[in-house]
Amino acid sequence: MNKDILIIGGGIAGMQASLDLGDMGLQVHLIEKETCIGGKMAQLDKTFPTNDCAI
Amino acid sequence: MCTGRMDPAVMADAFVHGLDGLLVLGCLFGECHYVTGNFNASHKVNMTKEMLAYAGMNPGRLSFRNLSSAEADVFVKHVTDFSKEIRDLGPLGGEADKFPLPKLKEKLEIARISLAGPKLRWVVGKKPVFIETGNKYHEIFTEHEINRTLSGIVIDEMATHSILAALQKKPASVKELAKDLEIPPPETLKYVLGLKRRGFLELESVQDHSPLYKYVEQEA
Amino acid sequence: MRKKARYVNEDLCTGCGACAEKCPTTVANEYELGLGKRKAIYKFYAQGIPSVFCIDPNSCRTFQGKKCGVCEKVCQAKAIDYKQEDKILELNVGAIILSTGYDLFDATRIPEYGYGKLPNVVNAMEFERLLSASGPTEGHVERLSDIRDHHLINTTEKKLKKSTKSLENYEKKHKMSSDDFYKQFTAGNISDGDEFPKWAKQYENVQEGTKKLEELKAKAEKFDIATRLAFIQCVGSRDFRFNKYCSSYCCMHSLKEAMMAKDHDARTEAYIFNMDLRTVGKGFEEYKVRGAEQIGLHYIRGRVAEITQDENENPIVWYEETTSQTTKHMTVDLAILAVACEAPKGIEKMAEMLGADLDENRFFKTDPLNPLDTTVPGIYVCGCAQRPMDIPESVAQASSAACRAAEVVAGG
Amino acid sequence: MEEELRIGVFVCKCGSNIAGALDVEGLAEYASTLPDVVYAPWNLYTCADAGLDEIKKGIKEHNLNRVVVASCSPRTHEPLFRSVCEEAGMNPYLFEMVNIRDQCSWVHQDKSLAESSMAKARDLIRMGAAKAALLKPQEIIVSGVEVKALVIGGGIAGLTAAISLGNRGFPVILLEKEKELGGMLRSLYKLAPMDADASEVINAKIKEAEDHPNIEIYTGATIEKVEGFIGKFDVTFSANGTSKDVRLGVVIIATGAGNLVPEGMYGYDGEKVITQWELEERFKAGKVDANNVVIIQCVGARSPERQYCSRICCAIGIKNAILIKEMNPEAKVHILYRDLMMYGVENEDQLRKAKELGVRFVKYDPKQPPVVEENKVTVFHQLMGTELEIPQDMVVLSTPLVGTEDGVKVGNLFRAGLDKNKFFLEAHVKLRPLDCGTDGIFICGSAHYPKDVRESIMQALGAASRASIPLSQGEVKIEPIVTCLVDKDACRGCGLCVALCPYNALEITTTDEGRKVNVITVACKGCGVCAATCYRHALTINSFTDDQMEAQIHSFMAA
Repeated sequence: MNKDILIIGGGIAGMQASLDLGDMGLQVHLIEKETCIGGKMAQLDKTFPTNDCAI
Repeated sequence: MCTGRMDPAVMADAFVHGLDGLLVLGCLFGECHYVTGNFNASHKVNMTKEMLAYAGMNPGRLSFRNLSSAEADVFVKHVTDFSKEIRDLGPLGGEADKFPLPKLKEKLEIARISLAGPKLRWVVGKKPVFIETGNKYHEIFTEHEINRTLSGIVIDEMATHSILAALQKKPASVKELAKDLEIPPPETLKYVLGLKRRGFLELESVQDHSPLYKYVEQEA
Repeated sequence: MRKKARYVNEDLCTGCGACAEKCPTTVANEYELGLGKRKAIYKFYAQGIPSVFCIDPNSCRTFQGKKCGVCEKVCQAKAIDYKQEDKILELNVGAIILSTGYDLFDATRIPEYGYGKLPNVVNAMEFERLLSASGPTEGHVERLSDIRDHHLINTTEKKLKKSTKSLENYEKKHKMSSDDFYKQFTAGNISDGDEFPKWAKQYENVQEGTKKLEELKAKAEKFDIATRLAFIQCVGSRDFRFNKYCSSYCCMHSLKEAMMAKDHDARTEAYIFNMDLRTVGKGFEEYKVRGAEQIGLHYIRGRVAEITQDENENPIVWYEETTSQTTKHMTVDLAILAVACEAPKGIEKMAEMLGADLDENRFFKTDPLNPLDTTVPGIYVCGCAQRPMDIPESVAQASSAACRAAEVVAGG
Repeated sequence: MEEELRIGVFVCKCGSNIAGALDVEGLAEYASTLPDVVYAPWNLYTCADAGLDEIKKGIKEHNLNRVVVASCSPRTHEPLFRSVCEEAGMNPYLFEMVNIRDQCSWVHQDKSLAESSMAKARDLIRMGAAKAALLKPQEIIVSGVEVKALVIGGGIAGLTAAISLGNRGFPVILLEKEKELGGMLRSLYKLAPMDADASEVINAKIKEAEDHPNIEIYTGATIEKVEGFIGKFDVTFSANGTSKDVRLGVVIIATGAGNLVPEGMYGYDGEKVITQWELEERFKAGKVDANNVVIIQCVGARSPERQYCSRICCAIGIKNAILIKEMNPEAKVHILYRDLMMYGVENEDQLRKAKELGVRFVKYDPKQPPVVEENKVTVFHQLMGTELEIPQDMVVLSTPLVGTEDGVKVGNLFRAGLDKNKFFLEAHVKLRPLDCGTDGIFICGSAHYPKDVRESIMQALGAASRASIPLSQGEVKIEPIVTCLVDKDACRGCGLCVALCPYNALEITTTDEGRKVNVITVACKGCGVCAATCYRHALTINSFTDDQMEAQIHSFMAA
């Protein structure tokens, strides 16, 4: 069986899933329709409830 | 690395080398990236500040402030404010400080040696432990009590190290030391006898019925 | 799988930005949701990864058959490649994780809120960009109508400069001041030569433009930071006409934006119109209480019925205050719509391709006891592709989906 | 013998990012005049292939043994430059980075101040070179990981996490303090929104875990002692009278939460005024026959003494209101609430269903709380502006989930932090919601914050995923920027550093030379508190020594 994993969407969820799987030593393909990964979170200025910077 | 790494002796060293102002910027309390590092840092900066002020430096030259990494505007504000404060104070050894330059640097060097010494480091290091979990006998101290103790040690250490530094240059009597270092003679005598007991000093000779003391080289 | 051409060689581009600095074509920026501008060669956002530029063939002059090639010339890394083509990649995988995210609810679907018609009604994401120090206003919360007018002043000034220049040319050529010429021309004293009507027209343009500019500038002098803010919750959520579900994160999002705005300018008065302020995460309720007690935000229970505007283009929010059961209205500088989180466009196509079922709300269907598993074995879902959720939940769920996928491909 | 210092300084133009505000060629020339600097070129992009090749070439041709790159942020580029130095045969920790972009050219773009920006850039470069001169080679620290996981808590979260790790082939030890597995779900009746029987759900999970070949289960267990760090936790626990020592690589905390008993609130007596949890038990026993039920939300929550919202109580209250209505459509059910926290998709559906079934909702103001009396509840209806008298023959109080003393105990043993509500703290609220501040420890379920079943399952799988990373790698790699004992003779074993270390990374051991500190490098995060505190100057931090910092300060003042 093929052990590669495909992740569709490079927002915060897609990136976290890829990082976890990559760290487990699995081959991950992450695809994103925009030119950069980051998704909606990259558009946020700060985040609740700690008012931390989003990027 | 964390603001908790700020070593009091290193901070003092910067001023000895002529720095006009030092701003330590740490995470917000309770949000330290290294859990409790910024609390340690603030204890150390406060103590260093007290020591350097006692040595004659304007305490406004050393400051500890907090912000989060997301607060660029706060960072700019702190840095702008602090540089203005330092500009207003002028260069080290000016009117804002108690002594002019060569003397102030000498005093600061003694402060640096005191800060590198075991006594102050031990008490300021123990401060969080004493405040939170208490000493061996589970006596918990208030911050006020610790600070009072620290202030006492600052005075003692400064005097002790001033005496040692003076005697390293040339032997002297208690009277001379008291005059040169502006410490009351009875206090000076107390420090000198204490240092003698611990083997840092020994009698050199007696002149006009006054004993002269000299510094004893310490083995590493 | 189609990998779209960037027309920039990823291995060579260093992300320096010299190309974008020189690119002559300016278009609206999607990242700033149209509030800002970008060039035809661009990076989605400054800290974007990969830190590589790409060319938008729909606006690039070279791709539109015009002469340009500026970026190719300035690029010292020789990364520009106009001939790059889309690539079809084929992948064979053991598991798939869907993290396709969400779209914002299109607020023009609620005409009574005036989004898209009234300039000072924005959605929460647009407001986020207004707040952002890296955004189009460098973090100054300005009314959109003011931004528009500033822009108008700039373009009018530019046009005026151009027209004045051509007037000068005419004056030089005919050795006559434009004022005199126009008087003569309208009096019918000068008529021959087809250049004169053009001159006259240009003169009229300048007169008109100058007047307009003065008006605009007088108006702009009164512009200030938008300090009266109305946050309208549940726009497209908890609404039977659109999405009956609750989008989960918008209450906190608005609270945060209100707090940030107040932080930027202490004069800010923020009113949050809500049905329930749902603050269910760790530290959220505390945040809400802090917002009211320390920051001074105003929470008003009531659904907004309509938004109109006054003669200064300030939005007027009409609402029923349910606690006092009266209809009230309030004039603000900006109205911010907390729009619903919706399944993205094209999700049906993807679901069909994968054979996975969607639920009635067009999110991927899951079983509450197996919350990561879609209806197809080996395909997992996380983040807002499953249902609306906030960032920590998305991150946690991403790890969970990773776990399910790993169980399949790397299980014992 | 000390080898001769040969420092190379590479100054980057970063296109126009740096060169736009600073005279990079001038900076490179300046760098070449600094002590021990033998080679100082500039690059258009030091991070591009051409620039990297130049570093490698420079190291070889000029015999460089220290490299300084003056460019952008070490956050993004230090690893790249380090690896290039390593490829060229140099120890990667003899590399130093100076940030003249973010810290200089970007923030000082004002052309009229160009000379002072240049002075600052020169200061930064000079300080970097001064530090580089004192750098010492370091080696990456690798520590083994015991491929075995510990899951603490046998509720739905703990069971799910254990099964998932077991499915991946990792051996798991599952500890439960009660005699039986199942946790809170054992006392629940039905689960919303899927209308599933809670016992069936949990029993299926219990069976799956019990039958799993990779899972060892101990009930009636208490943890007695914990030592060690990620990869090698040595845990002593007792279960049913016998004590056991085990070594584990990772730990998942799923200790759950407790129910608040609302003593003294709204006439709570456990008979006529009961909690939701007691109602669940009555459901299970088939003993609910009230006709006028009043449910009060936020009892003991969102109040000054317990400020947080317990997240799930609104959903529980409404679920139980629906159950009562379905069993007895004639029953009158009132829910007195403050805000209906029915977030998400299914919850909102449930709320609608409750309204359709005729459950009445009354919004009350916490300043005028409802008053429970014999056979009636009086409440001021905030939306209608009138006082209501609602007849009752049963009052159900929705109380929050609360952190437990058991959780605090486990937290203390593992040095995992808890917040003031006794819920476990995550390492980062947004980005690491499942990790504890201490490496190798993960959290899931209501131990972290009140959660419903679906959320607990989801988080448990996530924690299992995070925990499986060190297990599948088999080792943890650590940057050598850690505390090190530089002067063993100076150390008196006083233990002050041990008391202050937030990561349990220091311990006092008895050696032939007496009590001495021992650094557990795997656990050290390199904050440096110990080094700044040690009154004997026996400890320091690799790559941030007092000497190096003082050299930078002296070099700064030398201008």
